[in-house]
Amino acid sequence: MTPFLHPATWVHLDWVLVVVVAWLLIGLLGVLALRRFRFVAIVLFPIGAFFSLLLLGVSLSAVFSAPETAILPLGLPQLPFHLRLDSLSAFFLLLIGGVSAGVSTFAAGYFRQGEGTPPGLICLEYHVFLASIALVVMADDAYLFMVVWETMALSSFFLVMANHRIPEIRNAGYLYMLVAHIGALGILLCFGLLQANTGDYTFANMRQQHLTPFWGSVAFVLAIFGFGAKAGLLPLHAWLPEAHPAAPSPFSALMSGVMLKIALYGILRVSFDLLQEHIWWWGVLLMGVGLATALFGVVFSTVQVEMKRLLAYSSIENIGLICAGFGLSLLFLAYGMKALSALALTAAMYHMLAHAFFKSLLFCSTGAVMHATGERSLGKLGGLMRYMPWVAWPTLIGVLACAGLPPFGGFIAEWLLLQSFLFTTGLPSSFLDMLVPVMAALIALIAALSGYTMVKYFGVIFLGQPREENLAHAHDAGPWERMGMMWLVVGCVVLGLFPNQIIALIDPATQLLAGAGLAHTLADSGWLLVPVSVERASYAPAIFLLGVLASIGLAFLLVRKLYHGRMRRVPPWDCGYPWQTARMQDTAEGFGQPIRQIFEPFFRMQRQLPSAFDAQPSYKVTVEDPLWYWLYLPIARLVERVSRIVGLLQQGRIAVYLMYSFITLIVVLLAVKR
Amino acid sequence: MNPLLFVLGVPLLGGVVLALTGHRGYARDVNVGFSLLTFLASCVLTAQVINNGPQLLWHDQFYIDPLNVFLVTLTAFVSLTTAIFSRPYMRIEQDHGKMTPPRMRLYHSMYQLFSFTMLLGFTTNNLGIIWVAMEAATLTTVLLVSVYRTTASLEAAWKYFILCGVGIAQALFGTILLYMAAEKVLGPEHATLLWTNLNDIKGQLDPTIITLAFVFLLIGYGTKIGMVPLHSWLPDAHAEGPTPVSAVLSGLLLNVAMYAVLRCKVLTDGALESNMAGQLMMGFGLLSVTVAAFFLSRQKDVKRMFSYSSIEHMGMITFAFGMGGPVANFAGLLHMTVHSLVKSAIFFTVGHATQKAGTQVMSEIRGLIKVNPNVGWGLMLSVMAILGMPPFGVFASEFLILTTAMRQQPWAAPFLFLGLGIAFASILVRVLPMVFGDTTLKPLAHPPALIPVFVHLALALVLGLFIPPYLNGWYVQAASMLGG
Amino acid sequence: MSWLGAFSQLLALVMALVMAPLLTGWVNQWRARLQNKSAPGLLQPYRMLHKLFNKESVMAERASALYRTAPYIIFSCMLLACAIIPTLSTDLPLSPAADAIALVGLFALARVFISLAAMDVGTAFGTLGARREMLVGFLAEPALLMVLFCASMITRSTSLTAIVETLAHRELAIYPSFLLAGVAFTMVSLAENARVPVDNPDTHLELTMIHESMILEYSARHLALLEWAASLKLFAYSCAGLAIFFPWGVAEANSPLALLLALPVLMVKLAIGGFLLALVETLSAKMRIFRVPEFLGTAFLLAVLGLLVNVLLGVG
Amino acid sequence: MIAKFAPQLINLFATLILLLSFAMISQRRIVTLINLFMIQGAALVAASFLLGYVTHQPDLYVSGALTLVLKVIFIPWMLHRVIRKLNVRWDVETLLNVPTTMLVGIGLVILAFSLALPVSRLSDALAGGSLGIALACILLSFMMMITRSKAVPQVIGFLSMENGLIFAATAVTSGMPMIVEFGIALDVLVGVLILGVFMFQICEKFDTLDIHNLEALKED
Repeated sequence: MTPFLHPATWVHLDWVLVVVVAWLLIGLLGVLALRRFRFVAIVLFPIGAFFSLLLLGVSLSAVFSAPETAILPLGLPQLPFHLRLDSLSAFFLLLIGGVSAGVSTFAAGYFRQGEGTPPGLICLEYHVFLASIALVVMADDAYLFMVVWETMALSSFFLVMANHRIPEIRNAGYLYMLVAHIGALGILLCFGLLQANTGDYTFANMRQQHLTPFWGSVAFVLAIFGFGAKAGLLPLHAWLPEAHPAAPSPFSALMSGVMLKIALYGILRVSFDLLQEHIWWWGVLLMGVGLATALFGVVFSTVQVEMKRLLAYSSIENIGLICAGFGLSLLFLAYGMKALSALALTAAMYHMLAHAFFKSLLFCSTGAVMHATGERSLGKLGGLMRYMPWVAWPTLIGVLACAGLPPFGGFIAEWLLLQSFLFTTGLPSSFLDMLVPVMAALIALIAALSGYTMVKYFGVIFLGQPREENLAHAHDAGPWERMGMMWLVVGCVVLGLFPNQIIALIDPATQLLAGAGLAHTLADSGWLLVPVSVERASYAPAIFLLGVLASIGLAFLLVRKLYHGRMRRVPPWDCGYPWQTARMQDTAEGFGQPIRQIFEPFFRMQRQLPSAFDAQPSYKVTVEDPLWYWLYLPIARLVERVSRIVGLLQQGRIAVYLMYSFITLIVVLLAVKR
Repeated sequence: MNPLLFVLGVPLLGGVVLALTGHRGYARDVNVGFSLLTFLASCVLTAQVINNGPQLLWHDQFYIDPLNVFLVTLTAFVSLTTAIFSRPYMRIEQDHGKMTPPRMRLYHSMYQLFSFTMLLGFTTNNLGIIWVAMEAATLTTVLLVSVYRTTASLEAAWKYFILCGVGIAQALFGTILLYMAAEKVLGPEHATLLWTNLNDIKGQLDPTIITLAFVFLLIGYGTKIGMVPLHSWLPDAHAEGPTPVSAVLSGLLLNVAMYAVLRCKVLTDGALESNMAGQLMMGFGLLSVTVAAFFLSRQKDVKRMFSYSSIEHMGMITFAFGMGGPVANFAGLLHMTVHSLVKSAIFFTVGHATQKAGTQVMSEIRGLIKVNPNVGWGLMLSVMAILGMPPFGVFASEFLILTTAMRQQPWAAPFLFLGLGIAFASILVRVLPMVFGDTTLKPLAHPPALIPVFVHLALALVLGLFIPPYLNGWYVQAASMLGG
Repeated sequence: MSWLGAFSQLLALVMALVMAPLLTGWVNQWRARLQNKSAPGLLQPYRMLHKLFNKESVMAERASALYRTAPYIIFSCMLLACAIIPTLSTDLPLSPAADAIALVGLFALARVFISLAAMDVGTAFGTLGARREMLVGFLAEPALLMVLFCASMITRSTSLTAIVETLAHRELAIYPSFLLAGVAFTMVSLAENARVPVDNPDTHLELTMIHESMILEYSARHLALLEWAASLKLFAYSCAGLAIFFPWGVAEANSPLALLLALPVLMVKLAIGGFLLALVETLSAKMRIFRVPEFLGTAFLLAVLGLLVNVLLGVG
Repeated sequence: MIAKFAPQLINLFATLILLLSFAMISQRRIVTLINLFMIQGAALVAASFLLGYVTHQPDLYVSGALTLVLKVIFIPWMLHRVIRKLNVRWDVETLLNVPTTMLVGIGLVILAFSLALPVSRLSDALAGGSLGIALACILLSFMMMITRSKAVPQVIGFLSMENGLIFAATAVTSGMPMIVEFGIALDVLVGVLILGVFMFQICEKFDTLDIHNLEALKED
């Protein structure tokens, strides 16, 4: 193992530590320049972005290098901070660096004066957040992991609360923090099991322990509970659609793009790496939960009427898909089918990368839109493509990627996932054999629905006529914002066009977790993405894109050459109906209406229909998450009831208090009497 | 000349002096001065113990070992910071007309005497004297709690007196039984209550008597620890007294009682082959954690709420020591330390907040962060610390306790989970609107003394990230001495 | 890749471009006949395309660049789809670039763009059409995918050419799953190609139209491209169906004679298919828009059932 | 010759103390209550003197003297003064009616004896058997504190509990170490003083010593 920060052996890990320290320093600078807004925005955030790039570079080479470890002289006496940079951590560092580079650049242009928390403080919280997630993926002992994990939660909590004047935001922050902490407790107990009473909390030791199936399963379930709470798996997703809209947009981008992935990292680390023996039903459980979450998320995102909520639910959907991939991979692993397991895992991790980029891109664009218009409700937007093209076109890329359309990253991920589902045969249990195709069908349905959502998102915001007058003078994004979004767009495109190169980055991690990888099959297949063999399946996004572009160009040229390009601009025809207003377009509610009808049982709806005699007839429909009423509120009520009963203990009468002591004495005496 | 003389003498002297001059204007500073001297003396004492190891003093009547020396230092330190804090605080109380000069005199002298009794309880080697010190501590604090002379404070003091008096009486009976057991081993003429001697012969003590004795001692001192269901006095006493008093009550007095129980537990474990003591403590600990959590979820008065949180944390500590074993004992000691630091810090900030708002009702305290960001962030951070958020020290101890419990006592884990979860939810939901949002408060005449708050928080932070080797040395020795 | 491969690829493309309008014309003619109307000529679609290309384009003033590029994108998507479906030969150099899943992806891409374009002008009908199109799509896509999966589970491959090869050249075997899959495929292709009972290709009756209401604002060359793309889509679907369910006669690598033979075979198959389509359209009545999800849901379930039957019988 | 009867005498005193506790439980008038308490103290003193004489331990004389001064002379005098000042003569209703109290008390005695039996069997002190009685006294006075609804009887119950403790200390272990004895005595003294002050304050706030007024602080 390498001595910590020893110049002679200066390795990737040291570079990462440099980045972490740099981020912390930037944060401190931010506090020192508490109210110097320009300085913070134009100087500090870009510097942070630069270090993100550095992190990206380091992790690109770290992916392929052997694991490096270090021990920091901090932490509990028997338990100093252990750090370990293996290919899995490197992959996630890559994700963090790549996304945060774009988002920090965007943030440089985003933050405005006078929004609740002073900018310097936001800068601190933001960079502490980045530093803590970078450390989470490198932590190699339970204590450091929990410390940085909770630091992440804490800093993100304060960032969510940035605009704490608004009560809704306070409630959102509260809910977020609560769920996060409950989850953290679960993780804590999970680690308590894994260390198997050795008192040694290093992951290295945990890998040695062989738990009994029962305790192993308990640990697994605890891990799913704990990390699932952070990732927004059903039924612990409730905080997500509240917290994402509450946070400032760049940070919602980080939360959705990066933080959720970190939670998934936890699942990977515990269930694949730390738990050595796997049991088949773990996989099924994870798959089931994942798909349920995904379906739930996508169905709800189609009916949202608020930009960020829509995106938040779509994040829930993507997380669900990724978890389904994990589950499948775990299932294969439990049966020792390494290659298939690696395929599913690759698909899931690819989806992680893709989602990280396109979702943070979309959140950034909502941020730009909100700044330009001051509106967060879809119902009041529309036609912005004309006024803010610098936001619209990147968003279009993000939307296509999010809808899982070729030739972008989202499609490749779903393609791989479907491949891994499709070639599942010869599982020992016929029941599972039957299960897997159904799951595949579900995934296909979910993917198609997300297309629906994205069309709604883009169409209602950027296309059509402006639904409000003031939208006419919406200003376009500033240079920093443009740069940041462009970076993310590049990410989406690269992910879409060069799958083999990306998978080569994922491969070491799958080697580590599943003991197999796709790299060898890809090595000789050039431009083709060939998971198993050319006869089985293949896909070449680059050629695909070339084909499309070529035929577009050809068609255009031919049309122009053989015919002409004359054109005349007139008011739209619309079946000859001249008196159109912007209000005649579909509203967001209208666009979601068919889904509301088809998936009725999912929702908890209140409709307010106008009667025939209304002076001003009004139609109102609110869609709520039924889990509030089935799970959260009942629990709250239960606690309330119990505490009311407990409260009766304390009725202020001293004789009664004496009685308690007396009875306690008698009872204990009788108990110990032999 | 042993520093212990000063550690005990200075506060005693201070009590006498302030009893005469406590009503004067400069008395506040004198108070701080005496506490400072005590603290310095205790530091010297600590240094000696670090260098020369445990020491028996004055006919073996006093015994300083790793277990109590850092508690002594902690006590001296917190009473110093509290004294600093109470300078402006009590001044404002006087301006508000809640305190009159004679009351100030009572307050100051009792403050010193109180710290004297606590230090005595820690340092003495004689279990009888521990009892006497505990009773004396009760008496002094009763006077401190009732210092406002309001009906509420009077009621709180009365309950405090009666319940703790009765409890302490049980403890005395336990002590007598202990003495009886010792007499059986050593014979009437060499019979002793000196802990060191008892510790030497603990193997031969008669199990039946010791069992009985421990029950009475646990119930007795447990009343002062505030173990559910013996806790009834605690919220009233903490809520109605002056805030500095609440700070020391929560931060220090509970530790003294816990310390006494620990000393007795060591003897009991030595005498019995069964783990009766441990099981009893675990049971009471879990009960305290869970019940206190449910109490927390229905509080309206801020000081009352945090006193319930003290009950909860004491429950955690009791549970940890009940589990025993090096890790759990270490965690328990660490938790004692950080809890007194953080909890007193909380009470400092809460004190300022209540003074600003003129009420202790939480729904009327809003937007501290607007009025005074330091108070706001101080409260926010210290609450996060007490809720077990890293990188503060409370998290370190809770981490160790929970992880150990999960393997050694899995049945207990759900209760801890429940308790911690509910406590988190209920405290946070109350504190957030107090700190954030738009404000209803007005700034104060005298600037609040916030140094103590941030000093405490800094220490708690350090303990979470890096425990100095010598402190760690104490913890390890103390933990091993607690055995289990 | 061999020259013959390149040739057959080119041939497939050209033939698609040429024959797609012809197929449309054929279907329309037969439908007219069956409905006792005077039938248009077989070449009517060509005339229409030519006329439209000649016209001056009339563009809504609010229309953005997206609106103008959409027709080209959709057209080329359909073209690419036709390029990777083995119509005449299974020796297609392009086909490794996109397999069955990518094919569905292509259709989805086209659908998303046409819907966006429809929303761009911001008319009531446009958004209405877009919504309905997506409604149809989100059920039709997975159904189609499942149908293709039925085949690929049997042939252990998702690459279309591989599927067709294996199906065409293994000794005749009856796959019960194909019965379910076939029905599902028919229903899906009816919906996807805007046919009765889901949609009516030649109505402008506002309340019922789906596809038409989206291209309402288009004119001239853009409209021409869209119409052409529509017939390409019909062509692609029919060819895919034929290739999977009746794969005989499709030529394979380096066998020029088979290639020559393949063309007439395909003609015949398409002719029959077109007639059947017209027949179905005539016999069935347009359904209410909210029956459509049930219709397509049924298709989806049938396809999944097909998959399960495959698993049950342990084929592949 | 006393030495010969010493054990019986000690047990006699013990029984007397127990009897007095029962009397206190059943007693309603405050003045009588105080007198009973005084007698109990006297019995305690006598017991400790006797033990001191038999076992030749001067410590016991001292502790006996302390008890005499505190429990027999000072405290009763002070209590009398308090009730004269605050003219509270009657303590009519107890929370639990007397017969029930007696029954419960008997149950407590049985419990105490059964607890103390194994201990006192292996006790070699002169009056090891009186441990049970001491414990019984403690529990009884505990119950008395629970059942009485006015301040003064509660305090008396508290003090008689102390009596039980002292008796245990004297009879069972022939006296605690001197320093502890003094400490205890000091605490009791101060405690009683403070209690006295409180009673005055309570009276001036609520103009009665009824503790039912002290039920404001609670979980509402």
